[in-house]
Amino acid sequence: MTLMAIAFYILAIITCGAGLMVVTVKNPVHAVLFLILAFFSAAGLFVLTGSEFLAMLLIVVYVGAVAVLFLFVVMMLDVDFIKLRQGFANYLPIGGALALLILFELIFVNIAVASKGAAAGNQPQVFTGQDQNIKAIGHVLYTQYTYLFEMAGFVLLVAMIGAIVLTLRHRAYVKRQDIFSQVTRRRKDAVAIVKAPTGEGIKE
Amino acid sequence: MSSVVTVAVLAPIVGAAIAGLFGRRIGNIPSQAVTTGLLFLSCALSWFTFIQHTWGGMADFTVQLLPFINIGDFHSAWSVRIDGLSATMLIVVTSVSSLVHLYSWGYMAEDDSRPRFFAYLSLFTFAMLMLVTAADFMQLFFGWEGVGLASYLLIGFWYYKDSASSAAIKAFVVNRVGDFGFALGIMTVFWQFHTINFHELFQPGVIAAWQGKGWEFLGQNFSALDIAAFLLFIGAMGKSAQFFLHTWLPDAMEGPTPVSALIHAATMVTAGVYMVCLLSPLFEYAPVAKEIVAYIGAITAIFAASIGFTQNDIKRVIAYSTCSQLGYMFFAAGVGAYPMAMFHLFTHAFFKALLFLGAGSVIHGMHHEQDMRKMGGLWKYMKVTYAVMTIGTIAITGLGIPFTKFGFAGFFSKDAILEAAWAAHGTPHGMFAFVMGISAALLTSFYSWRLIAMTFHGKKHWDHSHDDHAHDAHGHDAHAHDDHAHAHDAHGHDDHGHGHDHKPHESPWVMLTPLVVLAFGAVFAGFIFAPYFIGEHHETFWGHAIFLAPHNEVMEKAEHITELWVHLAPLAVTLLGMALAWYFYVANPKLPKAMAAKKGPIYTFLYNKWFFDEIYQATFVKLTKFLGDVFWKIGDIRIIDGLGPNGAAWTALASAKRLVKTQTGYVYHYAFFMFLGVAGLLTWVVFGMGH
Amino acid sequence: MTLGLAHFLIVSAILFTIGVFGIFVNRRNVIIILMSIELILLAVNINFVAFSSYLHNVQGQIMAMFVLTVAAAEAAVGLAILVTFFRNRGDIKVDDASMMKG
Amino acid sequence: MLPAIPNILSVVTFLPLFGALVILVMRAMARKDDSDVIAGNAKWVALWTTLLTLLVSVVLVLQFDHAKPGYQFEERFEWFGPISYHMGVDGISILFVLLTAFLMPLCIAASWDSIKTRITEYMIAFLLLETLVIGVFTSLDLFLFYIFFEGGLVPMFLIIGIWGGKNRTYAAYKFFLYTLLGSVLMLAAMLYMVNVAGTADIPTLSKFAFAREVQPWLWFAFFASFAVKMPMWPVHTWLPDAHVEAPTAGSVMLAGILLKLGGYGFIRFNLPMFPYASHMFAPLVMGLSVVAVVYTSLVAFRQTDIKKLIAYSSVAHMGFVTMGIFAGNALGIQGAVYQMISHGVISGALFLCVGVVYDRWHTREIAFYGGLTKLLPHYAFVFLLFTMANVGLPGTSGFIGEITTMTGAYQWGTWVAFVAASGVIFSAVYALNLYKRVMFGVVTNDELKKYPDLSVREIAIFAPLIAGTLLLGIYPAFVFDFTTASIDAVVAGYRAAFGG
Amino acid sequence: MDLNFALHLSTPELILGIGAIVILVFGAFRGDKGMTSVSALSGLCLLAAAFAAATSDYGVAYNGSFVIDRVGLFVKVTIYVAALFIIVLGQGYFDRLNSRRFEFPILILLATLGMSMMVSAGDLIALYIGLELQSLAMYVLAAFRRDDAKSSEAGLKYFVLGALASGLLLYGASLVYGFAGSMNFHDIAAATVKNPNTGLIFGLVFLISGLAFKVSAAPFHMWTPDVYEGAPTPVVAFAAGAPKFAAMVLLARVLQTGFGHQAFQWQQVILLLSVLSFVIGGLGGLMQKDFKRLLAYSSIANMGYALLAIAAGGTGVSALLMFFVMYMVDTLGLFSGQMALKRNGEPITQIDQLAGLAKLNMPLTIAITMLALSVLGMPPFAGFWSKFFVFGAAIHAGLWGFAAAGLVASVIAAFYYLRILKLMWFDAAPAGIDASPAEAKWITYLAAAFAFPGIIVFLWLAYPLAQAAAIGFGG
Repeated sequence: MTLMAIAFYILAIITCGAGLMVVTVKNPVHAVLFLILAFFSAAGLFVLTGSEFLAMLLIVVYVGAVAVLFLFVVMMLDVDFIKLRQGFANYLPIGGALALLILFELIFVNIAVASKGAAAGNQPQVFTGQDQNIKAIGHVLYTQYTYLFEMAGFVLLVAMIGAIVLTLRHRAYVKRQDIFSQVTRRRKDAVAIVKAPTGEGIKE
Repeated sequence: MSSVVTVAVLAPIVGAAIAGLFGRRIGNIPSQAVTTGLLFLSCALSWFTFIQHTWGGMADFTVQLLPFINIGDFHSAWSVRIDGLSATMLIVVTSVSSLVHLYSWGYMAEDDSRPRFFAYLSLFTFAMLMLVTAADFMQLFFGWEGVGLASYLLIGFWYYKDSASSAAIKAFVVNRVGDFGFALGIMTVFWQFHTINFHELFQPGVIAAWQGKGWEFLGQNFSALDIAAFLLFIGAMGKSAQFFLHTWLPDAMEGPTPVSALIHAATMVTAGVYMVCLLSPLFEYAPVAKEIVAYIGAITAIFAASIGFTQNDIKRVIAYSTCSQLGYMFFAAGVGAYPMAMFHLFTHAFFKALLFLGAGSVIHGMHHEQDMRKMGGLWKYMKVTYAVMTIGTIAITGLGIPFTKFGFAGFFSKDAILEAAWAAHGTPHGMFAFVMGISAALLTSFYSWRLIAMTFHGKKHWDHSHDDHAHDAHGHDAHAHDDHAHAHDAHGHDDHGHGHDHKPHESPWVMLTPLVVLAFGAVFAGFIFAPYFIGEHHETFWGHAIFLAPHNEVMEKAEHITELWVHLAPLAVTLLGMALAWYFYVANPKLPKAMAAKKGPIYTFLYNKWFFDEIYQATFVKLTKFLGDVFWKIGDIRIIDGLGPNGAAWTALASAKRLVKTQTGYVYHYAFFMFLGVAGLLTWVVFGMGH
Repeated sequence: MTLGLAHFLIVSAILFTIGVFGIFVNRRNVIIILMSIELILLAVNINFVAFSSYLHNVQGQIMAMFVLTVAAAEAAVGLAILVTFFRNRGDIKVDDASMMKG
Repeated sequence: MLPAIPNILSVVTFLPLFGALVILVMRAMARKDDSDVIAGNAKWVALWTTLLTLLVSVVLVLQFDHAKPGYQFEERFEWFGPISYHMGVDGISILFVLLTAFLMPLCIAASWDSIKTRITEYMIAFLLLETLVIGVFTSLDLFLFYIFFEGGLVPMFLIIGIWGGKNRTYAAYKFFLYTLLGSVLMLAAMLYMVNVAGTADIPTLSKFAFAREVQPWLWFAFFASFAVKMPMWPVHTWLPDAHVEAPTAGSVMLAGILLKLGGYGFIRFNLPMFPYASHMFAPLVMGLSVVAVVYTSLVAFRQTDIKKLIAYSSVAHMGFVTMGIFAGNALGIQGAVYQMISHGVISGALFLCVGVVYDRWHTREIAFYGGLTKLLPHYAFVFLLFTMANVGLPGTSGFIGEITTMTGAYQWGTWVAFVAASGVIFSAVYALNLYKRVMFGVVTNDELKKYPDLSVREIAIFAPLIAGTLLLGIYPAFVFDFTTASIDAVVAGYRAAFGG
Repeated sequence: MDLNFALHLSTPELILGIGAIVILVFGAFRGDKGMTSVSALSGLCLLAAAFAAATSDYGVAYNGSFVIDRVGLFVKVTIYVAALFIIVLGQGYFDRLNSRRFEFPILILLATLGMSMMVSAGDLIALYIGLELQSLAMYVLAAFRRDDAKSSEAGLKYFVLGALASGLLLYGASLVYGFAGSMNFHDIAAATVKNPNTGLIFGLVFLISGLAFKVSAAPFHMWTPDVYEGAPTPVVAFAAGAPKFAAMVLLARVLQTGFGHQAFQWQQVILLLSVLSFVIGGLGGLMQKDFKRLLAYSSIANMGYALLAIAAGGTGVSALLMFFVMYMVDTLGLFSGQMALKRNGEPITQIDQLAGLAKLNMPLTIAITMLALSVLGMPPFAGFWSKFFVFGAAIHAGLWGFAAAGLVASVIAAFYYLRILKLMWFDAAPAGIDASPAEAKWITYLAAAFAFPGIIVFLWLAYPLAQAAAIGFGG
């Protein structure tokens, strides 16, 4: 148990520290990297609660997709980031005060929830070889949660459409291969046989 | 009989409507003929009624024409009430009115809106007849204000004169002040007796039942009947130009002179006296109110007389004289001698109308000169006028032979009043009234004869004064003459004046005939009617119309006055006054001029009419204007609008301006507000909701 | 000293607060704001997973999964919008995102 | 015997609306370049519609049985939930229907030449207004009433705003927002009442005894709305502004009809539905009423604008109405109804009088005028008559309302009658002063000589008003016959409710 | 679980979802030239879904995530019909801009699907996914004119703040879940009875905040004016009505089904939001010059009123339903009215540009006047009845002070509608206007005709439905 506790503290500190760095470092690239670090360590926390599948998912989805997307955008948008950092300290006091207030209240309530909620006094779930985390999820995901699953698919569809709608541009000067027109091209479309009288050339 | 009186009452309004609405179309003469003709018809029918009532043994009756207001107990109907009082008033009103109509043919001959004038006159007569024949308070009030309207219209007849229209408004407004009390009085009567019908109200025991009971008014407890009578008397004060509310009457002389004769001498101003007499059943049980009536009347009598002998405008002198005579009538009523009051009203109508019309004749003859200082020696030029004016003056001063039945009209009525006052001398108000009455009689005699002396005797003052007469005589303000052509046009007398030679001339017969008729009245009215009004027949004559409570013994006492000097005193002071007038204005005319020039305090005080106008101007008028301005500019604009709609709009806009400043357009600000909201809600939920 | 539910919750609370803090402190850079939101979502996920584990109820993990899915979709859309914004403005300073206000 | 018209109340209410639709259709069908023809047709359609409405309302009045206290000609269709389309008139409301129908043709006629722009819209607005106003008096459902009551704001807002004077926007806003603020509170109260009583039916609610604790609140909410509408002091300041800016016919409607909605509301709602609160708040109302009478009379005295003066005088006269109503006796309430009807005629006529000179010289400054009697003798007569009626001279309708309301109030408290009666003095002061400054004196302004006396059209407009004023003044039984039974019932209910 | 029954119950959603995919494929082949036919097909799809919803059965499916009751169906039919009008408007709008994009109707379909899901959500997961499906589609739609700086700015703001709101909502959901041990509303209700605690209400506050953002209730309203101004008008017309309706009903469902036993606590929160909303909405509009921003503030105020209905509980739901239908018609009418107005080819966006409209286009002026009066709450127009219902509900619940405050605030708001009236009727026209596009014009007329006299029939027909719907709600 102590081992877990030590692991928890290390991971928790890394998570929070990385989180803090995300919002404070100057260079957004670094921020994304800290974000990835935060995700990694959070995944570790998931493992500590016995949710291996979610931990994996977090790394795959977040680190593999989201964070990389962020990185990609940060790189793509050629922004002068140093200038963006100006005025950082101006809002620190009031922002910090509000954040502290929220933190205080959250902790107050979280402790209340933990001590009086439905899970009060429970131990974390332990999954064994037969009864794996992934199995439990898979068991219900396609039965009880079909509807939600399908709908989540629509969310992704919207994201897809949205991304395409907003960013895809058909630029006139870009030459594209149009396989359909290539395949459907017939001889008569391309070739005209003209009888050329001698000495007069071809009239347009 | 009922149709006779109905026709008598309604005939004038028909005339007024015809002349008023169609006067321009049918022309001057037809309009005059219609109104005058109908008025004479009315007059004839009134006399017929009166004769039937007095000698024909006709019973009192009431004709109901149309329902007026009927709400619960508040019953009122358009009706014609005929009894001793109304029959008397009918003849007074119609006689004077028809004579004035006739007189106006001549007096107004050159005015270009004669149909309007005659319509107004007839309208007035109608309203006055409605007043005197009213069977309930509502119709009485209708007539009351109706005559006020006619008075307003007639005073302001020459509307282009600023002074005339101001005087008209003054008359109306001051009367309104009286009506304010009158209306409250009616309400008090209604809520005390639950009726406003005279017949029901005067049923035996109805009023007496309230004797000694209290009535709450404005949070104070008053004797019920006294407060009702007092409030009603305020109305009478206004209409009859009694002390405090008298200021309109002298100004009312801005109207054409026939109007002054009809309205401001013979009829309308006596309505107050009539009302008090009519309400004798109420006043009889309202001792305090009666005292007030007596005091006010007595004060008015002496007060008006005191002013009268310093005035120089011939009409104003007569106006103050009227005021003073009305005072006599009131204190007569106040001491309980209602028949005497009514009798004086009756006789006064004749001689005062006579005096006014005579004055009108003088003014007419003098090309609209009203200042007595610019007259003098006229008797040669206007003999008839002189004669009738003298008769009128004798009548008003009440010359007659004591202990006999010989005397002019005023002799019978005024002496009777003084005797009645003496009869009540056991009470303070009776004594006061008597002393004041005697003193006023002296003054009356003095100023009346002064008028005759200044106008008809002495040196001619009018030869050189003609050029600028128009400015002084009418008191036109400069403004009115800016449009000189117009003033000329409307003011026919100027043309007339310039067209003839500058000498005074006698008036035409249409004007003199009424004078002569009235002169007969002034001579014989007292002699003929005294037995019926105040003499042995008075109880049958008045019947139920005048009520004398069992405790009221004034009438009996007045008949049996033993003190000789009481009978002689009026005559003595009258003769004294006459002599003084003769001395000052005929024998030694420079003396009064010197006195006037000295402007001593008493003279100034009297000449300026006790400064009533000035005081009222400085208090009520100023205050009204001041309050109006304060309420408008500070109350409405600054406070109500400023704090209300405009202030609210300003606040809303100002807070909106601040609000949209938070809408900076920056995402992080928006996020900040969101978190602020969340944090606020959380804090409130966690710590605020009682957890 | 055992590891309880509260521990996880407190980590999550801190992470959430950091996310909140990041939004209005990093007031000029939209990307950082988006990352802050990701931090908030991570905090939420830690909550869900921890609850799920302690409640012995897989629902929380399912939810967390959907949150991940949706967050990915959100990131895609968000970054796409950011790209159009950048194309129109040539910059992503939030300060400039104030054509409309009042 | 007159033929019975089925659903006569709906007919009389919606006939003007139908006329408005006819004008709209005509306009839509016509070609664009025919604007003169359209405008001309619009006038005639409007005039005939209003005359027809008057005719129907006269039929209504003739078929009305005054002996009965209850509602007659009832129509009822359930709409949804607690709300129904319920129409009916009693002896009080029928008079207002008649008054509206009577004034409307005069308004149309008065606008015949003086309105030169957007005539079709103008006519439509007036017809719309007529429907809405008549609807207020015929509806017997709380919300139907509210629809009509509030709806009237819109055409009036447009009338002031489109055809008004210089400062019209301010006036229109003030009018609208002021009255709206009052009405929303009433709406809240209505919602509460429907919630408690389960019905929005006015006759039922009149008999419903609301709890004594809530009555003051409900009463006050209704009071807020009606007091603004009346308008009572100190929420009267919208009225002078609205009047000054409104076109003549707009002022006529405003003073003639719209102000009456408040008094009508007091009688219809406050007294019967919240008798306890009415009794409790009567001192307040009395106080405000007498303040209105004196205060606004004095303010009127100082005005330099003819219309403003008359507007303030309207406020003063409305003071008598509230005074009479809350006196709570038959005399007071009958007088109040009478005063409203009479004021409808008189103030309407006075505003038309102002319109006459405004149409000619386009100014309402008193100082501009003077000596008009000489130049416009017919006008002088008409104006004098209505001035006197305004002053409350017996023989005109103005008197009856004042004396009866004052007498009614006297019983409630002598000081009320005392102060109100003193207001009568002031009314003479300002009214006669106005008349003097406009009509009397010497003509000093040559401008004034430019225009002739009343035209035949104008005389035709004034004739019925003169007849009305005098007829009502001499034979007020015409009104009292109708109101007696209904008001006796109101009074009986009111007195019974608090055992007074 | 009977899958057949579940599928039967979710017919409208199936039609929308499958329809969207099929039409997407069709559109992908046709390209942007095919937008018209895509629009037509999407419209058909919505009609079919509306019909299916109107004739649907009631029940619970998919493990409690999907609840079909009368309220849900009522809302769905309304939303589908609204979406149909938006597609018509959008078709014309993008046609005239010469930037036809076949994705527009499809995104509308998907957003509608998301709203559908929100309306029927029976647990927190469905709530979240539905909300996100709708929101993501709306973000994209807001930024749909990607070459327009304002549009993309609107999209960005909407997105950033929306994502933040989702985060809040999720955090709340996690707390609720952790406290109650379940995501299902009924289970949560059971847990609240067993163990009422601050933690729960704390989570609820987060949850409410997230939803309050979606309905643009103060103080989570700040995105509204900016997004309204920047986003393409048809999108705004959509965003102003349907998603808010869905979110509001969802909020009502969460509160009444899941937290019915803690009504006292959340009522306070909702009331606070309500008062803030109508005050801020009322005041904020006073300073606006842009027509769409003005409507944004108007919508904030109106959401305040709607929240009052939610706070009222009980009959509040039927009031909410009636309120929203009428409110949606009004806003749809006003936005299409704005779209119908152009001067020299440029849209009229500033209120001042409406000056003298009465002289230029009378029918449109009358229609806009009617609609403005309607939102103002002037009887007999629809907007009055919408207020009638919400304030009636509030008073029924004893919140008469709040009702009175709301009514007074509506007077403040009246000021800015009057300004529109004033400009159109009182002022002179500076220049002529272009001919109005047919579809925008007719939708405006239609909305005005609904506002009055259509409302007579509507109330008569719909009130019993709404009443019946409210009876089973939240139990």
